[in-house]
Amino acid sequence: MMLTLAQAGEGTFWFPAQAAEDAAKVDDLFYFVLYVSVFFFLLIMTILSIFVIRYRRRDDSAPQKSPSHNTVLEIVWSVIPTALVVYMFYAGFTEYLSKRQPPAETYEIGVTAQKWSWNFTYPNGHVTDVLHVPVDENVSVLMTSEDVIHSFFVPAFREKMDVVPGRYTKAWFKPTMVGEFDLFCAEYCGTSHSEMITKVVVHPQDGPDSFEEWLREDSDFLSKLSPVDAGKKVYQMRGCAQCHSTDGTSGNGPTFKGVWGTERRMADGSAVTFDENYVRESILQPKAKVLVGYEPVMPTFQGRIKDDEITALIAFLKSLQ
Amino acid sequence: MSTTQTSVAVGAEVEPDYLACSKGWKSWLFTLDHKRIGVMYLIAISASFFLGGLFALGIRLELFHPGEDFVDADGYNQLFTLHGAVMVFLFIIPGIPAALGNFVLPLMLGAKDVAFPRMNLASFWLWMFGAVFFVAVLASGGLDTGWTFYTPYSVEAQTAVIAAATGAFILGFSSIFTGINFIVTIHKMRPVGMTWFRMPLFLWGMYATAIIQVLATPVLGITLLLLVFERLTGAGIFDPNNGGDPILYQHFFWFYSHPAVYIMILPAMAIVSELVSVFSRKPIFGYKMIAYSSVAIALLGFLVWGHHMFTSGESKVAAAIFSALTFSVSIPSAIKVFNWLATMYKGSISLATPMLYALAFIFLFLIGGLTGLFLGTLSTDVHLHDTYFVVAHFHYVMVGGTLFAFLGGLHYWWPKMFGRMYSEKGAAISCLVAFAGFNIAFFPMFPLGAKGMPRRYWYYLEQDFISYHQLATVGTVLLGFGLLGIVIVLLRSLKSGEKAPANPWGGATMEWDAASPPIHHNFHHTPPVHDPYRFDDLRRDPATGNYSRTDAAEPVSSH
Amino acid sequence: MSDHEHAAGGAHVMPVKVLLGVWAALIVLTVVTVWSAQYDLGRIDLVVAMGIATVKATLVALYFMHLRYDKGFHTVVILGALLFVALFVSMSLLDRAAYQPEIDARTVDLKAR
Amino acid sequence: MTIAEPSTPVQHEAEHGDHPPFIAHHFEDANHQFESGKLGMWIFLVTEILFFSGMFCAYAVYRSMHPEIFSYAAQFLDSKLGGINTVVLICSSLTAAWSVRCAQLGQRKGLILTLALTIIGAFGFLGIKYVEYSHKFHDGLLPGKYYQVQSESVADVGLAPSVTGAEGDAATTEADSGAAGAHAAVEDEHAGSHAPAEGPEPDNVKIFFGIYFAMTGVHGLHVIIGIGVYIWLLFRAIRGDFRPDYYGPVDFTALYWHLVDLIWIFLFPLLYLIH
Repeated sequence: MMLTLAQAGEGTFWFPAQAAEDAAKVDDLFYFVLYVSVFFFLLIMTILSIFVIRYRRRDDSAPQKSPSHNTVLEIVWSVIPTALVVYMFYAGFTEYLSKRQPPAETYEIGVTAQKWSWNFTYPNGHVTDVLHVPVDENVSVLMTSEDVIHSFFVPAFREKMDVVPGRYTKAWFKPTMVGEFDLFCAEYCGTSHSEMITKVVVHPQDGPDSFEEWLREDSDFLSKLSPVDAGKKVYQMRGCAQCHSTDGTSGNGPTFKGVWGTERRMADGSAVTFDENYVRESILQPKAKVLVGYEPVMPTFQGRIKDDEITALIAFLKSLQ
Repeated sequence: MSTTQTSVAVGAEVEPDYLACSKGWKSWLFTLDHKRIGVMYLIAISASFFLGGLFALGIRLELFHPGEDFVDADGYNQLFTLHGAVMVFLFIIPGIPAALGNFVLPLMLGAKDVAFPRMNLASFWLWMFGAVFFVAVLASGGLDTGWTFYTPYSVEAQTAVIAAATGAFILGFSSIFTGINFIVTIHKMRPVGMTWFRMPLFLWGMYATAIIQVLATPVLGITLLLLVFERLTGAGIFDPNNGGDPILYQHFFWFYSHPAVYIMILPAMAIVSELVSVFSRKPIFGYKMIAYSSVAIALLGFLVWGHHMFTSGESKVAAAIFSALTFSVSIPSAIKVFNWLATMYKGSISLATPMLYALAFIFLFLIGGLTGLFLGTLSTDVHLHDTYFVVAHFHYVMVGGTLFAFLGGLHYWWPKMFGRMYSEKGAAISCLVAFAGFNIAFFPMFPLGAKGMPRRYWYYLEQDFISYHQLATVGTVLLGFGLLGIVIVLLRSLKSGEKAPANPWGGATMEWDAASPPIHHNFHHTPPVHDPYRFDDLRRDPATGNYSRTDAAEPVSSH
Repeated sequence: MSDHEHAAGGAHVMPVKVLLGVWAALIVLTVVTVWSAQYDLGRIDLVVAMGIATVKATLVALYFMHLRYDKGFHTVVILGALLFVALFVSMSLLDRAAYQPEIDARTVDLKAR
Repeated sequence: MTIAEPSTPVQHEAEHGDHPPFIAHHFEDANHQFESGKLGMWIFLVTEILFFSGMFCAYAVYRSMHPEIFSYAAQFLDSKLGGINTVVLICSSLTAAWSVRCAQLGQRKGLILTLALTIIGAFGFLGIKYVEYSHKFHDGLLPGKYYQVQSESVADVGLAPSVTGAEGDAATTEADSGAAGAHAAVEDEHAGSHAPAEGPEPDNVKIFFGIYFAMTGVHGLHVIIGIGVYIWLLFRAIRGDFRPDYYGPVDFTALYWHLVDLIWIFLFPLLYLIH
């Protein structure tokens, strides 16, 4: 029932690929607990079946006498499971300590979770919505949330840590496999919890696809791209796309299609023109003016976004006529 | 449900049973009789279970196919929240203690009633009152916070959080009243001769459960009260946007809600201890170990709440302490399983329906308990936490464990409660269908979770997970048919079942000394106390199907 | 105190002398608490206040609530409850103290915004 | 034998001639009933302790992690009123204990008097609490989003030293002779180098008032429930229900009342007497 011989890059019956250094250790402990469990399950079920068949009721006479307790037996079946679980605790605990204690040298990426998207901030200040990391390097993530509790979960890394508002949490991993892996939000966070999914892209050490190359290329987008294209990139990377469509459909937030310069009705009854000031204010103080029919769920970007990015974004919004 | 007077009632007078002794809805709703209160609870929690089951069916049908089928994301979030909240607060927590326990506990003690009959009725009324709030939640925007009400989401959610929290708060008091009643009843109402270690194990289980109800439930009460306070004023105790601490909320919540898991499973284990012994006609093996392990589980159960928080940002020290203590609970649980097995050794095992449920319980609880080891182990829990692995694990414990034991107990005491035998064949088939359906529904969730499917997801990655979800949905429907079969079989017995003898199974505990169904005051005279697990002096009369004591039977004491 | 009266059921009746004595002690201890709070005792401030409160609580429990003359089991019940309270408070506190730095760091960063 | 409404005591009297009407049918005798009720009451007190423990836990966490909030905010509480309330509650606890004695000895007049005094004490406590609460409402010293301090109003009322550093002069404090306890404490702080009133207001002072109102509010609710039960007892005592072999309700209610007192004994120093 178990296919434990994992091929690199493929999942098994139980697990996705092992794409981080820790994964094999976690899996090994899982399989140890699994074998112990299967052994005891089969043992008990076999004995149970034998008893049910062998001692099935034939008549109403009282059964033969048998002991109502047996000290040796009782000690044995208490001590053996105890020894096994003590080992499980010890192995799980030591591995957990190393999971929670990052090595001295790590490449630190900031993670900000919000309803319902992820922002990853690299040491040079660049922000993306997909996590990019170098292979074979210790990467640590310093995480916090803008609104409710989320959870950073990369099954291929066997890593999970809640992202809590009002404080930081940390996690670290060492990717061992180049490729793309799923990154989920694992703590229920409201309407689009199940769409708060992104990718981890693990880059090779060298070559044109290397992490370094990617970061340099990607960080430069404001100067390289036209304002509209740069704005589109901001729109995607900052997670705007999670709630605001550009095709006219209404999501958790209003669509951006064809709204520039129009008069918009707010929840408090006032009317506001969709212009540069309104967009800027809505990014920095999203709860100040909420469109009628929508809930005030957008997180603030105050202190998290560069002014150039807002300018580019405005150029992009203008283009959506 | 006509008046039933079996030939075995000790007294010669003809006295109507508790169902027939008075008529009219008032004689039920204002009754102080523990048996009627138990029956009312049974009806009420069954209705809740049906409602919770409908929500579950909704969840599974939506997940049959990855996209939006008939509810949107918000609708799905409501479904799983209401499924959890209704099942936990309205069904499983009161399930065995308030319905079966209420009926059986005084009978097992040879007593006329519980210590505080008015409080018992108040408990039922509080339950009804709490349930009204849940109905109000359904009618006023629903609830989408998850049954756990985690802050800060529950502080800012736009749904009826306050109504739901108030409902759960009131239900908590209902549970506390039952707990106080059972502790005092067991302490003060035991007949002469029934020492602590001559008590049936069901009573030990109820006692351990009551300890948890009394110690843990008030903390849920204050937690929900502070949550409502937080929502109303933004007091800043649990909401980080006001300087509060959401992890503190989780400590508060799980200080109740982990022990609450033992409110669910201890009574189940207690029922299984009775069933295995009676249907093997063997004294329970290691009586004292089972009794002690119940209390040990109850007390240790308070020390492990932090294992719900290994990935929450809880500190490493706390995680280590809670993980170690979590494993310590597994030992008394394992001991119970071994004891049940040893009880069957050289027994005379009957596969009557209650025993089928007991065996199903052992099978399912073993899986539920063993998969708990993966979650107690810190490093594997980091991967498995908040995935379908956890969903499968706790359903194996709560449904596979508690529900199956509840059904076993219901089939065991049904003849006592209503004086009718049900169709063995129909009951056994329903049991097997439910068992198969349950496994098909929940086993696929173990690999599904280990592969990385997070829980509470409305949408999932199609290519990877679709077959698991479809299997689970098929199993759920099958489980539903099994449960439907059980309802039909039991209800039919009320109309056309054979009259039940006083002791159809050969049980040695005192409830079988009462008539089926019992008279209003349970016994004409308090019956003599016998060893609850001595079966060799019970003989079956083939004509009536009744087991009665032979002359050789010497009571432990007479009263 | 050998002159204790007994009620019909054999229950212990608290003499007036004891009731008034305990009451006087409680009043005195209240005054002491308020008085001692005028002085900044630094870290032992809380210890002193809680110590006095505990003495008062014990007096109430032993005499007003009859615990001293009551069934020992009732004392066990209450001490058991306090044990669980201690467990609850201490584990929550221990955990919070351990992650407080992560809250402080975030608070500083949010202020800097 | 037909049983029409079987749970009425009268019915059982017919069945069990030796049962006086105050003993429920399922108990053997008065003592059995009393002992059961008493154990039930103690277990109920356990649930009360655990209920309050949640708030004590929140208190412990925030006080140990943010002592600055507590030492700053506690100066707005009037420790004189708090102290008086402590004394009032201790007195009503005394009369409650005395009422048990009267009931045990069959002293009906004494019982009525002590029960009435207990109720008066409870109302006195609530009255003082009301005065405190109304000042807090007036000054905006409220939980969460309702926390809104206007320094002038605080100074006007004179129940607490002024809020802002600019106005935190000792004159205001000393001018107010009404709150000696609190101000003595505050003046003592002034003598030290880190007078909280002179420092800037720390963040999240509202959390203190959240905890203050939660704790005293839930405690006050218990006092109100206690008053209700005591009025019922008084009524029954006047009717002459209680006798030396039946006084359980008096005893059990007194236990509850002492617990309410016990909790206040801890709340008083924890909330009012903080440096």
